Amino acid sequence: MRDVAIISLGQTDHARERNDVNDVEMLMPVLADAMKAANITKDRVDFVCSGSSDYLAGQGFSFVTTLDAFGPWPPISESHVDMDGAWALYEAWVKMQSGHADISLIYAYGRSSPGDIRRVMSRQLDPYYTAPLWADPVSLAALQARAGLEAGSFTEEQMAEVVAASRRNAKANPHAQLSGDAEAKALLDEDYFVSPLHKHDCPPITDGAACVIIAAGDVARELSDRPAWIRGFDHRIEPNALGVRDLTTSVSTRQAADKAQVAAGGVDVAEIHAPFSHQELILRDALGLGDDVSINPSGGALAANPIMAAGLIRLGEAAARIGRGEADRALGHATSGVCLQQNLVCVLEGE
Amino acid sequence: MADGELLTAELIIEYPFSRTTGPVIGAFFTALREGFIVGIKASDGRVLVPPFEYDPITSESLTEMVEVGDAGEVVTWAWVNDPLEGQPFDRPFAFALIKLDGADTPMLHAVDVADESAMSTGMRVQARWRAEREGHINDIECFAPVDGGAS
Amino acid sequence: MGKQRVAIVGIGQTHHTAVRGDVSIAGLVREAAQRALDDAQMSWADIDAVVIGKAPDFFEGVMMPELYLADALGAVGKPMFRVHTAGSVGGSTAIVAQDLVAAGIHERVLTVAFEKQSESEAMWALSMKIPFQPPMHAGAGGYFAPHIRGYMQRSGAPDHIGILVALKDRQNALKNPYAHLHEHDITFDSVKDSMMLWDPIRYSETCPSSDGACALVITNEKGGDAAAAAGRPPAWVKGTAFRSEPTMFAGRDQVNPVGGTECARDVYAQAGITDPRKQIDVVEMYVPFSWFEPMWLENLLFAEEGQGWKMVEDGATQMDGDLPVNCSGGVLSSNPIGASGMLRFGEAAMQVRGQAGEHQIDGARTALGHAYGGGSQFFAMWIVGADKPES
Amino acid sequence: MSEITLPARLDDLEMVKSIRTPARLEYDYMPGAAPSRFLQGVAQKRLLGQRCPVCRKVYVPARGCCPTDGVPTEEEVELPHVGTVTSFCVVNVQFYGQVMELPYVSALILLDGSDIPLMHLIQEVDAREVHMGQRVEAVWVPDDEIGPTLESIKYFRPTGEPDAAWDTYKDNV
Repeated sequence: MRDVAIISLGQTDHARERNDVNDVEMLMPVLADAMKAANITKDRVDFVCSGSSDYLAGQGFSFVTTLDAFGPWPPISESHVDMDGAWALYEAWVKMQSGHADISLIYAYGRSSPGDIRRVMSRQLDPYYTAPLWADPVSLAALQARAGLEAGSFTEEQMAEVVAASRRNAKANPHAQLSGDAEAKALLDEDYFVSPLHKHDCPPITDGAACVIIAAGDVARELSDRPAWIRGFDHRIEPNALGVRDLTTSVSTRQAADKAQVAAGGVDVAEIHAPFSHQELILRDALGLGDDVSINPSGGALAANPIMAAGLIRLGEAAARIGRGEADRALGHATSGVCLQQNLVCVLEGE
Repeated sequence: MADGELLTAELIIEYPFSRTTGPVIGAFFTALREGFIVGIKASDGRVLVPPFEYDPITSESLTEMVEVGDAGEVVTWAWVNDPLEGQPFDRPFAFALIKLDGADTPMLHAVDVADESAMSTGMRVQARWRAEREGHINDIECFAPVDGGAS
Repeated sequence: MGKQRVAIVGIGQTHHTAVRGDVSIAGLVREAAQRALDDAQMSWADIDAVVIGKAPDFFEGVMMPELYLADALGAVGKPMFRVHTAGSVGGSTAIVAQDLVAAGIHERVLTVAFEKQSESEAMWALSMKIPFQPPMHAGAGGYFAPHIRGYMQRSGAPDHIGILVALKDRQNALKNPYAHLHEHDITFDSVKDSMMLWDPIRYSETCPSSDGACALVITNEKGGDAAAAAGRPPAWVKGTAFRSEPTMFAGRDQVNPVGGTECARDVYAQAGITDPRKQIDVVEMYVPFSWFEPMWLENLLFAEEGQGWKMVEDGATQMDGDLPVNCSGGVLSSNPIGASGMLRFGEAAMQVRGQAGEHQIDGARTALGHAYGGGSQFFAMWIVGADKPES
Repeated sequence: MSEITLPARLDDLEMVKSIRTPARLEYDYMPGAAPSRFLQGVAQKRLLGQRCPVCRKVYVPARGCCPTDGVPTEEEVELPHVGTVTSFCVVNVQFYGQVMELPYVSALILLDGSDIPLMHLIQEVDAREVHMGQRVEAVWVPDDEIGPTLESIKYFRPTGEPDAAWDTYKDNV
């Protein structure tokens, strides 16, 4: 494979609601930050790929006008996925493998504040059997959590520990929405939200955006002191219906991790896209991560969850640890769909 | 403006979507209209309820539909204290995966009990049918505990 | 590593119609996918990855429907990817799928694009009321009519050009069993006398709203060679390109957008084409309103600016002309929006494979598949050929 | 398609072929900083554009971003309420949710001093007489109905001035 590396990350200061800006206004400074960090101007970008969802925006073709944030003139080579930006990064990486581009810019954005996000996300379910019940992602994650708890896969104490660690880690992340010194024990005393989940087991409602720049070979070396080389990259999907899946594990994550060769060399840091606390426990297990791995030093999706960008941010954050010399081998993970239906794993290395 | 006042407005996206079902999903809804439940045999012989058109493992087209019971066992559940608009109840209820008698995979629906303490994994529940049925997942109003409670 | 050669060895599509009342959404996409697999003589297990495309999720009211379609498309346990680039999406999706093979990541990729517009109504989905704006948007026709008027003004094209294109495409559709519209009684006068929906666009110069899907099986050189050896000639990919530009900007040429021409130049260069009109045998072009045929003939460098309508008038784009355009009947005869771009790409491949049946152009060796989307701002194109590319 | 075998109880029944799944979602639409500023101007019967610091083009309504340069447009430019029809469409088609009476004319109107046409209605003239290059002016709703929305302009109507020369608007066709 051609050597391709993540060389920079830009992101918003994630917030509960960003009604002070439209999507273009929200994206412009994020793209500018990422390009500045990579020491490039837009004319050096060969390919642009973005991720967003019309359903979050409440408008068809919402991505069409947000492309203006890049200033696509003269015309550019560009594509868009209705998926988390981590998959946009995958598409750009593929494009670079076939030699079409040396520098790609990937961005993603999402707002959860404009609609009732649980009702909006219920439109993701199969349209015949479950969407008409308006089953929502929190309720379905709660079904998953109970299945795991009752199977003995994890405990409520471990779930609270995940939340406490996220809040603690997020104190060092200036972009995080939720951070602080939460005691797991105190968290367990809080009321249930959708039992067996507490509110803190669920992701915050976030408006935000992110941008990642990747570059190939010597171009990456020119632009970055320590590029985070993509050494393994894969994604897999499971059946849609919850009833035919084992909710207590993540088969597709395991498959992607195998293909991305996570085990061959271990990792120092893992940024895991787990919107719900118990999902981090399921994913750690599926990724085969031991206790010595630093998990979600950014705070993860529990600290800020701009839907459609949260996975891309995990890859960017994992790369940033390598860039800063804090890790030599890092893992970025992204998920999509209800109860971890689809998962992506990216292994990054410094040299 | 000088004070930089930001505007917001309500945006409503509403449509009476009409979905054609094809024969498998159509058979399931036909059965619901008649007050019973059908599933479909997967490639490995398991009975999938609700019935899927394609095998979740091999992706082969599935064709053999079979009747299953309208009572079964709660496999896992979530207690919804504060229901959202459109959900089966506007008072607290449980969403549950329910494995019906004769089925090998569970289906999602609501369970109606007075409070969370009445819910437990493994409890037996039975479909509560609506009087007026049209061939829709809501023809089953919900599931309710079978008299005598746990299996 | 170098770029790998890529071949199309399986093509499938549904019968397109206003309401496919006999199938679910999954049943619709499955039908096209199964036909593509059958054409490729492959089974679900042979496929390494699935790439799916469609236009806005609001059409069917399902957010990210690929998640629900994973089972139907045999994607379980495999990579599945969803593309959305507005109207060009069917073309973009095919390009993303071919990139996976060109990059050597997968050997056999299934790509599918669809729209089941009958679950809602395209005019509704394309004209949602936006706060703070007067409610005057009237779907794609209302958006593109001013561009067409601009073309007529700039080129001096006579009014009947649009009618000729509509008549040609609808008559071609009579040779395509999958086409949505089969208007046996269509005449020049019936098009001319049809209602002016969005003046200057008449009803019969407008695409229908269709349920439909298209699928392609894309393989590497080994797969292409194997198909050829088995007597099923593949279509070889000779070039692919995307271009995008902003929807609106000061001085933007919306009639002859720069992005379209740059995309064409890029794809021609990859395929070694220096004289497109001479070297390309047949074109499947995205023409949702008849006037876009002369506009794109110019944009794609088949004609000088302002001269495209003369090719239409001279019959050059008829099936017996020197540059047949939309022998399948095109978007004007079938428009499952998300699939329409892939149908153009697939029909181009069918021509060079010699499998287009009654609408086959004899001896077609090189074909262009073209798609556009948004406000004439997103372009996706590929050139396919009967001969294996040299590099 | 494969033949489905059904349990006996489904024999001879009229099969369900479609279901209704109505959906309604409510969103807070947030136009953002620059559009809010523009719309607040409209509420005062002012048309405020923004100039790009790089290409110097004037955009109205401003979205806060120059689409070709990808930078914020911040310099405010007040524009007159007259302009030129660069192109138009006569709409004659019904669809779900539509409220306009047919036929109506929607047009791209290049306000004097602006570099981009905005879309609005043309009225007080027979649809057959609307043409490219026509000079038009905004007709506002009564003062007590004016608010921060482009609907505060009821429509544009011909001014009666001679048509604009092709060269003055050809770059916007």
